[in-house]
Amino acid sequence: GGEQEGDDQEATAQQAESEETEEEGDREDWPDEIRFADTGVEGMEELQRQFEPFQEELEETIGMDIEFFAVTDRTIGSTAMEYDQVDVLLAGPSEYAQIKSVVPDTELLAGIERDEYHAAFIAHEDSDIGTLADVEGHSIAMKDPGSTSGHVGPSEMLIDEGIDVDEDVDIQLLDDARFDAFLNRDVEVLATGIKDYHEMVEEHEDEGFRIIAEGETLPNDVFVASPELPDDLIENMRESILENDEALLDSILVTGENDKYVEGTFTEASDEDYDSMRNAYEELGLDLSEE
Amino acid sequence: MPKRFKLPSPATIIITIGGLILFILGLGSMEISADRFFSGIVNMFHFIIGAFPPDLERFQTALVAMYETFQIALVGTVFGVFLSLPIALLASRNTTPHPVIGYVAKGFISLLRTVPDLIWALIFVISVGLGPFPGMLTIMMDTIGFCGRFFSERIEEMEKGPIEAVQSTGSNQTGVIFGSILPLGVPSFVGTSLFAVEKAIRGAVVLGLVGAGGIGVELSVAMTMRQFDEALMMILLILVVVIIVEQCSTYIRKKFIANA
Amino acid sequence: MPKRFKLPSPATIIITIGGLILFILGLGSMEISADRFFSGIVNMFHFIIGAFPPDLERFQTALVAMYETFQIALVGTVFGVFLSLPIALLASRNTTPHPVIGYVAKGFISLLRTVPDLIWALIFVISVGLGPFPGMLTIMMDTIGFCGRFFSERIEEMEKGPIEAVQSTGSNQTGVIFGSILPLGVPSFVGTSLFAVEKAIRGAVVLGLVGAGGIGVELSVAMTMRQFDEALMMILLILVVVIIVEQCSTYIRKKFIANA
Amino acid sequence: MFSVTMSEVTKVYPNGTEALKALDLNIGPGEHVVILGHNGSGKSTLFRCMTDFENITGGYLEIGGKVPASFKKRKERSTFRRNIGLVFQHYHLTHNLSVLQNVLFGALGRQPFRKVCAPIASSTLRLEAMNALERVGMESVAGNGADELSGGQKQRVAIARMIMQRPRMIMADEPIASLDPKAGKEIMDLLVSICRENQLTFISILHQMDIALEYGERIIGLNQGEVLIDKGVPHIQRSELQKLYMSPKEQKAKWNEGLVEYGV
Amino acid sequence: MFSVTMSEVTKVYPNGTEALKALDLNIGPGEHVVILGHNGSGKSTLFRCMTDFENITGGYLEIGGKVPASFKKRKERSTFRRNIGLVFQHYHLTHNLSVLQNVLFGALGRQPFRKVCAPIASSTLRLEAMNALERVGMESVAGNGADELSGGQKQRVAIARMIMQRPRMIMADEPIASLDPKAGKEIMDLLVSICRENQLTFISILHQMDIALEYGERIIGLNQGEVLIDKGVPHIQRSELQKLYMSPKEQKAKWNEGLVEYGV
Ligand SMILES: Nc1ncnc2c1ncn2[C@@H]1O[C@H](COP(=O)(O)OP(=O)(O)OP(=O)(O)O)[C@@H](O)[C@H]1O
Ligand SMILES: Nc1ncnc2c1ncn2[C@@H]1O[C@H](COP(=O)(O)OP(=O)(O)OP(=O)(O)O)[C@@H](O)[C@H]1O
Ligand SMILES: [Mg+2]
Ligand SMILES: [Mg+2]
Repeated sequence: GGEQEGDDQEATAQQAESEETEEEGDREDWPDEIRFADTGVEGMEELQRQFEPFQEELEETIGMDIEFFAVTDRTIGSTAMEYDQVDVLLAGPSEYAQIKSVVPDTELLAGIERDEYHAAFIAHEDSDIGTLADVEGHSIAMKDPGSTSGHVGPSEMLIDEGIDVDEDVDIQLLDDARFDAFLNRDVEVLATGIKDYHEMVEEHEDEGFRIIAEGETLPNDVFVASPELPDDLIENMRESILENDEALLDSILVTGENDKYVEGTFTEASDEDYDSMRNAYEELGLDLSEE
Repeated sequence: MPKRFKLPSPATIIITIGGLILFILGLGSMEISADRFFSGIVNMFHFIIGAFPPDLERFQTALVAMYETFQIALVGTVFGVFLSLPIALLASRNTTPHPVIGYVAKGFISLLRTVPDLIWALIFVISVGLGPFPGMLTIMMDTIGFCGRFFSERIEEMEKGPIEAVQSTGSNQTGVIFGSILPLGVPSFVGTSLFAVEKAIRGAVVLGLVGAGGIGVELSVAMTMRQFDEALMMILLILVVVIIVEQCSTYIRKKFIANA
Repeated sequence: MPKRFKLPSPATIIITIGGLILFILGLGSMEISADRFFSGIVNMFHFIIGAFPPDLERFQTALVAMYETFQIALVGTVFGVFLSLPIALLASRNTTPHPVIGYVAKGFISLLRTVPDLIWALIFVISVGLGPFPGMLTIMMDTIGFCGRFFSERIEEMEKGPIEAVQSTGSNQTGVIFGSILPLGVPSFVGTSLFAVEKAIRGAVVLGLVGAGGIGVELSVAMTMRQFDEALMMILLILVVVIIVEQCSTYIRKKFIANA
Repeated sequence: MFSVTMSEVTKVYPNGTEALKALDLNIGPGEHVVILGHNGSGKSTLFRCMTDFENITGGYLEIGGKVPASFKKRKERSTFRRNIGLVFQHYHLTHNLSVLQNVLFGALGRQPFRKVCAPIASSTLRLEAMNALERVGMESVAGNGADELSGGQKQRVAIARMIMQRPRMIMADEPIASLDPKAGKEIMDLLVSICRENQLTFISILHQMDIALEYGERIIGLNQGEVLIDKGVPHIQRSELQKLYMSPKEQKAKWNEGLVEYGV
Repeated sequence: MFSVTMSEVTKVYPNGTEALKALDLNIGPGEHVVILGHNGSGKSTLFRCMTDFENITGGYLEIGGKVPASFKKRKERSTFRRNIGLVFQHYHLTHNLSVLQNVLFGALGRQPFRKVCAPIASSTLRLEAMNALERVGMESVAGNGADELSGGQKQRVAIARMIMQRPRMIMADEPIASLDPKAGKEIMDLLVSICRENQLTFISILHQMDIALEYGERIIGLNQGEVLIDKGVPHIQRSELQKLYMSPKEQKAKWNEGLVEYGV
């Protein structure tokens, strides 16, 4: 909806005129700068604190000033967009599902597809838990509530297996303590992203772990645009991001720690890809569409 | 002639000017605008009103979680308070056996406070496993960091007269502590301790980290899932408990405040 | 004949017994075992030693983040403290214009304290957008909740004599407040306020919530990525700042403590 | 000029102590009255009730046309207190402020706080404060902290603060208990001369009988919360005064006799 | 029996006040000495230095064979203090405890805390405390809170606490300033008789010259931190004592004269 900006058209037009030096016309309803928030997508924590290269690259790509905010809570991200305090979000699948439910007109810009992004259930090698079905009656360490690969994803897998997540298993949302609790054998099973598994194996070479189940590849992380932005700006951003995908990806990788994206690519994103996520929320009994 | 109107000491000047500069710089970086604030206030009310009425569906679950949290918080703070007292006595300038011990104790208290809950939780999960026990230990550490500091501050502020009076009887240090420092400090100690209980309840998210559940986890799940009406219910529940604890505090303190 | 040795009042009995029962029940549910504790102590040391030596690679980044955090924390607490004082005066039994106002003010302070940081962050993000400003406002709310309570507790505890002396001059309430309550309370107010600054720095994760960055985000990222040596570096950095703030507090308080 | 009217005034403290028992008392405008009485006879309590720092638990009390028990607003109470210069038995200085600042606060009843704040107070007011300090012989410690004084010095500063208040009636609770004999006389002279000059009513509580007889015009003797003696100084014999301090048993025995002998 | 030796003792407070100036003083075992002096002459400071609550800033001070300045351990200091019964000018009761409890605390120097804790104290000790209270006439308020007393009652309780200490020397700072005349005499009688019975050295600070001459055997007159008079009571004339209280100017003028006249 660009309609509501019609009132201040005159003022913005003047402003745009003075700035308009290199770009094409028809931008009078574009904001001065884009407010961009990264909601702390799992595995991209490093971007939270070293975002300058990415920010600069994005500014170049889109050709606008960008105000970058690293936000560490997913609820804040979606609420900020709901109340038009942010224009573009980099969100994980779980967050996207939330945002879409509170801001139905929100637009997808592009997805980042990353290598090996799925949930896994892990047990100690010497335990007698071999399949997902064996998990019943045991305790499972997961990440924080709402985490895609560490809560929503694995929960869906359990539900698909016919396990009642409230009754049949003891799910503990332990966040960072999940590894230690698992290593300590306070919990028998750890459900988390597959990358975490690899890291854990690396760190504790001498201990044996067994993957008892792996989930389907999870949907991509996405750039989401606020419906308050003019349509042509959204379209423009969508195009330029996909055009400059390699440079953008490099700017994320340059920080050195985001190896999760090493094999990643930028792709087009569509809303249907996230139906599985919504489905999972629903199965978890969390109503996403109430607002 | 009035001697007190002398120039402040260099340290004072440095602290004052340094603080001021930092404050002004900070203020400048803040992009404060009343405009921004007021234009958003409608949104804010929209949000807050959106959470009404509180969702009572999961009230019972919340109540049970609250009860669990309260128990653990109580046990953790009780232990914490009992450990804080001797540490605070070691740390306070006017009761420490030796200045060096005082500095060490103060530093220790600061350290306990500085280490984040998450790390305490990790440490205790590693050492004693999951459950209420590590949660209690974490709360205990928090409490020592908090009460240790405030107890010691109160002890240093105490009027010297009654303490000297007990000292003048030739009492040993135990007598001085129990005979004057504790009685004089009781109102404040009670207030601080009950605040610590309350703080432990409010900060009970840490219990989630060690798998002990409780109201903190419930609340944070409700928030993450954007069930603000449910969150509101829990906040109100916590508020009720907080106010009850505060009333107890007022009641007990009243009994000890001179002439109250 | 000694009148003070009368039976405690029913309220006292109820509070005492209730508290005791809850404590014992809590203790029982805790599965405490010294065994568990000691067997884990080795693990614990292993973990702690694993974090040594602190990783200094990102020290500069951390320093900058610390500085940003400090600025925002300072501004937030300064505003908070200035708002806390009048609210505390309204809330305290011995300075409130009317008991009802006192209860309302106390309830308000409790409410500010009970609403979690996350919700304040949400509310302020909704009204003023992302950045340091909402972070500052959140810290301000936290500070009012904390200082309001402790200021008011201190005011209620104050010796009545000097206050009555100023009242007896026929001073209006402003005179009483500035002429006796504030001067008498200064050491404690300074201590509490500087503790609030410190608390804001330590709790600076809230700045991450609203996209204002700072040391809190750095630390929590380091923790999530299990870079404990880096986390240790930051904790030590925070500890240094905490101790500096504490030293300032001690220094300022000393100037005001009678006969110190 | 303030007068005092009391009828059947009683004060029972929350712990059950009956400090004042149905006191009837009238003090005329401009009178100089000294209250004597044994320790715990209710003298300080009487002062605290008169200045509304304690509520009376019965009877009627009027001072300068005002009835403290009827005050509804803070403002009424402070206007009332502004006119009464009260010296507390325990001085009650604000200990972490300077002596000068403490004295300047005496003017709080007629000046707003910012005017009496030492660093910015007008030179007129500062002069007045220094003058008050000079009258009690404390000008040389004006800049000291109030906690850096000896007991007697504190008491003098408290009196200077009261003088600064420019009261219309003076009530002094053992104003010279901690003073040396010479200072004690000087301060009494000072208080009496201030009251003479400004035609103030003056009520003081004393334990020194000589001083009481020398400076008072009328003596009120309290005993166990009741008035035992109430007479003009010329008509008083020292032996009568001794009765005030009898032990509880002796008091009990002499009680009715006392009532008969001295009336109320 | 304790004796006191001081030579060249000085005390300069951190704010620069010279409270004691090169004091030379000897008090023999069993003497009853009264210290007189104007307000701020350094009497309380002297007591505080003698009991090691203030450090002397120069000179040598010895009491009962101990040198407070040389104490290394807490234990030495507390043993030393245990023997000296000190009554503070401002009483210093622990205000939110009962009167009885405050008095019981007097025994802390010879009993561990748990033995003197009111609810569990042995009946022997409680009896002793009640006895001490009776001697100062305060047995009837034993159960009251220490903050529920009148000024004079507090002072008496403080004295009872000191008696409870069973000291080997008594130092009382204006012990009867807030007491009524009869109580004042009774308390002085009490203190003197305790000292006589137990052959204690007794030093008191007083402002009442009559009492000083009545109860003291020797008078020490302080003025501006120096000893101006030091004589046995029989040889003292009242007029000499008056000089102690002269105004600073007069003091200055008479200073050398005083030195010559009364020696040190
Ligand atoms: N706050 C209080 N609560 C309870 N009782 C009190 C309180 N203050 C004083 N009393 C009691 O009231 C009685 C009168 O006390 P008050 O202070 O008026 O005596 P006073 O005549 O001033 O004695 P003094 O000469 O010792 O100062 C005493 O028995 C005292 O114990
Ligand atoms: N804590 C302190 N800091 C600085 N100066 C002090 C302190 N206490 C007392 N003084 C000063 O030291 C001097 C002596 O004080 P001290 O209390 O010994 O007098 P005093 O003889 O007991 O007087 P009084 O009869 O009034 O009790 C005074 O000038 C006083 O102002
Ligand atoms: Mg009195
Ligand atoms: Mg003195």
